[in-house]
Amino acid sequence: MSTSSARIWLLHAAVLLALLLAQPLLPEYHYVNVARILVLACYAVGYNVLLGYTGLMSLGHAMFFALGMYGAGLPVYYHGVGALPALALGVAASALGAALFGLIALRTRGVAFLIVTMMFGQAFHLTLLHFNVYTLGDQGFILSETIRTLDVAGAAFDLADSRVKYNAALGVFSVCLLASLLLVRSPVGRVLVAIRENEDRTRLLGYNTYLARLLALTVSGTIAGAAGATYALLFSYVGASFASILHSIYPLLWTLLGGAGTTLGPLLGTGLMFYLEIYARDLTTAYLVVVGAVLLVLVLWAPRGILGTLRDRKARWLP
Amino acid sequence: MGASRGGDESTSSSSQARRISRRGALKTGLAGAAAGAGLLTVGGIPAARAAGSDRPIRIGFQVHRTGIGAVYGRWYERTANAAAAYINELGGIAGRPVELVAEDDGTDPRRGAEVVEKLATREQVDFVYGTLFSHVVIGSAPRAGELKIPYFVVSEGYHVASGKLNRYVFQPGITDVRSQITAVAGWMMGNLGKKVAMIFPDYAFGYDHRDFLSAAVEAGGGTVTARIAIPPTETAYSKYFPRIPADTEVLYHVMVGPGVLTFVREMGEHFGSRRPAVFGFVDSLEGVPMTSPGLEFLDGTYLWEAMPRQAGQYDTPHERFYRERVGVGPDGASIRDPKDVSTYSHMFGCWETLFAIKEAVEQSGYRDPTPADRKALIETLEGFHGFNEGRSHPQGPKVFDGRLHQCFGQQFVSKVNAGKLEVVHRTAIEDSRYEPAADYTKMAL
Amino acid sequence: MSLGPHLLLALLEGLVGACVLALTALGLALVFGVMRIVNVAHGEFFMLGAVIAAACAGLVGDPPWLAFGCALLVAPLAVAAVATAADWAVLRRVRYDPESTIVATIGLLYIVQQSVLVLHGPDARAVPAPFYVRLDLGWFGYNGYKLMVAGAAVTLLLAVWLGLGRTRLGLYMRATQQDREMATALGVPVRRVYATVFALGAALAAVAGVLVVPIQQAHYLMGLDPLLLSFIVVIVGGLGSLKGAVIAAFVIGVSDGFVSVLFSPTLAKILATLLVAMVLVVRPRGLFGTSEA
Amino acid sequence: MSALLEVDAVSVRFGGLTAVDAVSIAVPAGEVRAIIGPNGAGKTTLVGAICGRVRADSGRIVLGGADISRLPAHARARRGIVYTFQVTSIFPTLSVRDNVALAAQRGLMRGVMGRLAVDRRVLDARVRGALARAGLEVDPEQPASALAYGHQRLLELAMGLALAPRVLILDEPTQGLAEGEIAHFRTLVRELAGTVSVLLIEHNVEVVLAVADHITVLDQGRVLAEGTPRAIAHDPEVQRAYLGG
Repeated sequence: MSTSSARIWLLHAAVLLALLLAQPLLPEYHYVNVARILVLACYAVGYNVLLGYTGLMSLGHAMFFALGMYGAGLPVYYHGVGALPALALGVAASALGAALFGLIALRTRGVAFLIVTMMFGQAFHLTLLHFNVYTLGDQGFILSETIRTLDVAGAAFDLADSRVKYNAALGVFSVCLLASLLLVRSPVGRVLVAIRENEDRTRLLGYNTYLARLLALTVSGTIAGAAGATYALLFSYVGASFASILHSIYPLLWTLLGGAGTTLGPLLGTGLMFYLEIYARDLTTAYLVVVGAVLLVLVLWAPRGILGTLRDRKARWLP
Repeated sequence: MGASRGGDESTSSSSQARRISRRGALKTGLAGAAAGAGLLTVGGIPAARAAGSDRPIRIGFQVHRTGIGAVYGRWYERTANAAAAYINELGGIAGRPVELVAEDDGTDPRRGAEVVEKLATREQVDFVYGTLFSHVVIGSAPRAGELKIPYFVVSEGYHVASGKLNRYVFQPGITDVRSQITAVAGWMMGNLGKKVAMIFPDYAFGYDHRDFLSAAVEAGGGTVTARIAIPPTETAYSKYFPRIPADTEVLYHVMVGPGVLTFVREMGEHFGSRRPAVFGFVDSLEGVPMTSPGLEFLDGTYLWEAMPRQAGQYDTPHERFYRERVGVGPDGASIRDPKDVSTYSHMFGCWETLFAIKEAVEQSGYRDPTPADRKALIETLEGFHGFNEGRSHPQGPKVFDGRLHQCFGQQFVSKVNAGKLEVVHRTAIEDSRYEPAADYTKMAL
Repeated sequence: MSLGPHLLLALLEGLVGACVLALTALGLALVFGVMRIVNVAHGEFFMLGAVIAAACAGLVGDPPWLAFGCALLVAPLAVAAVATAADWAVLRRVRYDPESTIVATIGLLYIVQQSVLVLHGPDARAVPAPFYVRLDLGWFGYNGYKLMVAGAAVTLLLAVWLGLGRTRLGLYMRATQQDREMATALGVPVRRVYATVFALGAALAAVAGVLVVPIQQAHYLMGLDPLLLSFIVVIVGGLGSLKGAVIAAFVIGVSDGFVSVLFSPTLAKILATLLVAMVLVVRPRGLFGTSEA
Repeated sequence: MSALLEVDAVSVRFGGLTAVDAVSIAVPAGEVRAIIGPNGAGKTTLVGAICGRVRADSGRIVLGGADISRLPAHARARRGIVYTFQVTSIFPTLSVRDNVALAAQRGLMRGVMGRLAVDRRVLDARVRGALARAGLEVDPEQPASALAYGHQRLLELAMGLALAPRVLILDEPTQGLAEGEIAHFRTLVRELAGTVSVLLIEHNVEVVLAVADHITVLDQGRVLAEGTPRAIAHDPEVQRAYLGG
């Protein structure tokens, strides 16, 4: 293992360890906030696999988040499935959805891909509303009356407990982050980056770029779905607003802010934006202006985001 | 429901703690901080814990300042502030001043839950209150239950009474959609006709109307001639009107969101004078001036109102007092800006809910956000049977069903006459009752 | 209502809907056609037009036609100014890179939308039409102003079409559209053409907003749906083809009129959205788009 | 003689223009075949059709006896047809090492695990080998965009070599190279000859005459002449059409 490789794994281990050990230091409010951030950061990590490493911008990722959310939530709501099987079902639903969607949508690229994702996302949102009888539509539904514990290896943890939320969120986040790290540092990951840089050239190196992009989209959608399923289980709510276009724009914002194409960027971006919005809300009613302003600042002065800029200037070894 | 007709402050009738608490509250109100000691005996709270606890009662206020609910949210906020100011004039809650801690939820369920989190854990409020839109209520309720913080919603959704939420969620200040429909359906069929066509938004709120009205119509021997669901993104409505069969006697409509005016106007354009009787929910026109261009078509149609927008239509001293305190003029618009029309039919819920909280706190002897105090508060509130009409409950008397955590009240049917809403019928509370489907009191705390 | 009038209404609504659609999408189609960028803030420019019309109605009051006239004058100028500022401050600096532009215009969307929330408030405001006639067609009535909107849409479409064909700016635009580098070489002031086209697209959106607001109402969140619909029109019509966009608007508008009347409208909207996405998948240049050589 | 690569009556049309008109050539294994012709003769289009960048409208392309006409570009690359670009087409933001590794790992990725991890030592050895053969002596960790133009061309060549080609298509490889680099390149091509078939598009006549075993002359999309360097150099028709005679 080369030194830079060791340094990379150490850095990620350190970040995860810090999150694990920080628990006693976090006041209750921030404790649960960080748990929320970790779940939403998973969503951004998934988004980043597609945007940051494969160069495909999507405006329909809320569809995958919602697939995971409903894939986990509906079986709990209707059949009382346990938390872990529900998580697995949610992940499976989003993986299947992303793969099927990719088969169709990846025939396009660039701006056309972006619009196709947006259209499918919108159609999916409307579908959730329309089949209200089953999905409970815009009102959504609550899981805490059906499922109260997380059963792992015979032990039952109370899902209402902040510590369970935090550690479960951290667990899912660790898996997603390390999976994304493993992927982007693998030979396949290198191919994805090559596609981002120059797809035509990559094809002539003997790579089936369609399949590679399909893989990236599937992994990306699956991680987003894992985030959705985890959100449903930990925060007990499933609703169609998570499939709206605004919810597709968020991971784009988080990823760009933290640094697209850096493994830790999504976490940084999600956390910063989460707190930025909270504090902006204390200052102005129109706190979404902050979202707009951050997007403009990023595009104009920091297109590579925080960690991307740091990597360019100081630490080229950052993955 | 108690028989007393309180002038300034009404009280609920059931609790034994009532007299003590009132005396305590008055005393504190008169004597200020020094009288804090007078409360020490209330509800058997140990004296040691109460030391220095003249801190304000902090009530977290989850409000739709942005997003699709913002029109309601603005008036909810004004009403809540007016109610809090009045409560403080009266000496506060159990002698302690009330402080509202408002936070925008963006009319978004995800943010709603985060706001509950912030209010409960960072702001350390005693209760959370105020939400209207049902998806925000449903998104926020689980977290409130987990944090074991009493959560008072002002939503008119049926979700509280349906038993879907948890024991910490109450709706003591506004009636739910199901009871509203149940109450007015009888009048509608008796006076306008029994062949009813319905137009409603194609999402959950509309489905409540579709299901409960259909049931009520069929129970009353009528028929539903058409159920027309309008997509949430629609901006033009004329094309839907041909679906209304010619033999329809009553057209029942309910819409929410910014498209409602267009809807009503196009309905008028389409039918002209050859229209069936029209009965709608005022939700379609909350915050909208009745003098808006195109609304003249509504002349002669009927609307459900929970609280009559037009002054003098439900002429009680309490209503007049309330109207003045929230700053609403005779036509339902803000006194300061006649174009700024209130959400009069819903926002009284914020006022009444705060008073319900006041009464529950005072009668339960609640002091601090501890499990024991919260338990006492919840059990006390569940023991309430209703609220008397008065300044604290200006919309009218309420029956409270502790099993459902839901109140029931009178409803109004108004006729549009030259741009004014004139009340033609007032329902009795009994008209709005339905078979309860839940019992929260059996749930664990 | 019997079938005949039923179909008449569907046709009428469909045609008017199509005109409104074409009007709304016109600016987006122009901007995409010439500049090859997707302006996500297009819907907000439309909303700004409508809100300015509401503000004019509030300030001028009666008679409605005067307020309407003011709005028709003020809204396009004001919105074009906003667009020019955005072009100067942002788009030019990211060199009209397609993806940066999308991110930037999403940012612009929020800034415009939230500013309107602060300045105008959250209410939906009705704006009186400059004139009001209810046409009684026997079986049902119809708003005469809607027909005027349709007429105005056709007029504007013709004006833009003529402008593209007959004026020097139009020539510049067509040259830029076909080959930006060649146009630069031939002395076309490409940068100025871009700024002008972006402002013009915004102004057209604003005019659409003013014209449409009397049959809808001004609200700060009203921009999203027209944006999505405009996307649909521009895509199906063919990216960059004005003629295609007009045809698409009519096909979509008229079919929506019929489909909504005959089937479940929400389901119809879902299927239409998916269909449009499939058009883009199968023919990435849209139905009438010309391929780039 | 059984050729490794057979191009059989391949035509490519762009709209009304026929860029390649029923061209047939056969390249034996290990031969260096130069393709020359004036600008617009269809050289790049022809090799584009061979490697799959351009779709042939008719004709067949056969590699080692197997018809590959219908295969997509990446599948042809996997079978050993490797194209190096006329206009340098490297991955500018990736390091020199990663550029070459992208090519070198291709043959190592077998199965799911092979796609997630390859033997690092084998990969490193291949990368170093390709860089050395191409004669690119620079810090492999620097971004490719930092290389001088000539070095970028050598990187392109190293990527081609790292793919272990059976047919290596070199499109204007010496353009922009310095004298010393051209000399190295000539040596390299002669080293490759015998094991790899090389299709060389080149304007530098000196290089062509020095390294090619066989030359095919294209003009207006057709084969004008074919033969040994000596024969071609003396072909009067070629001189008239191409060498400016």
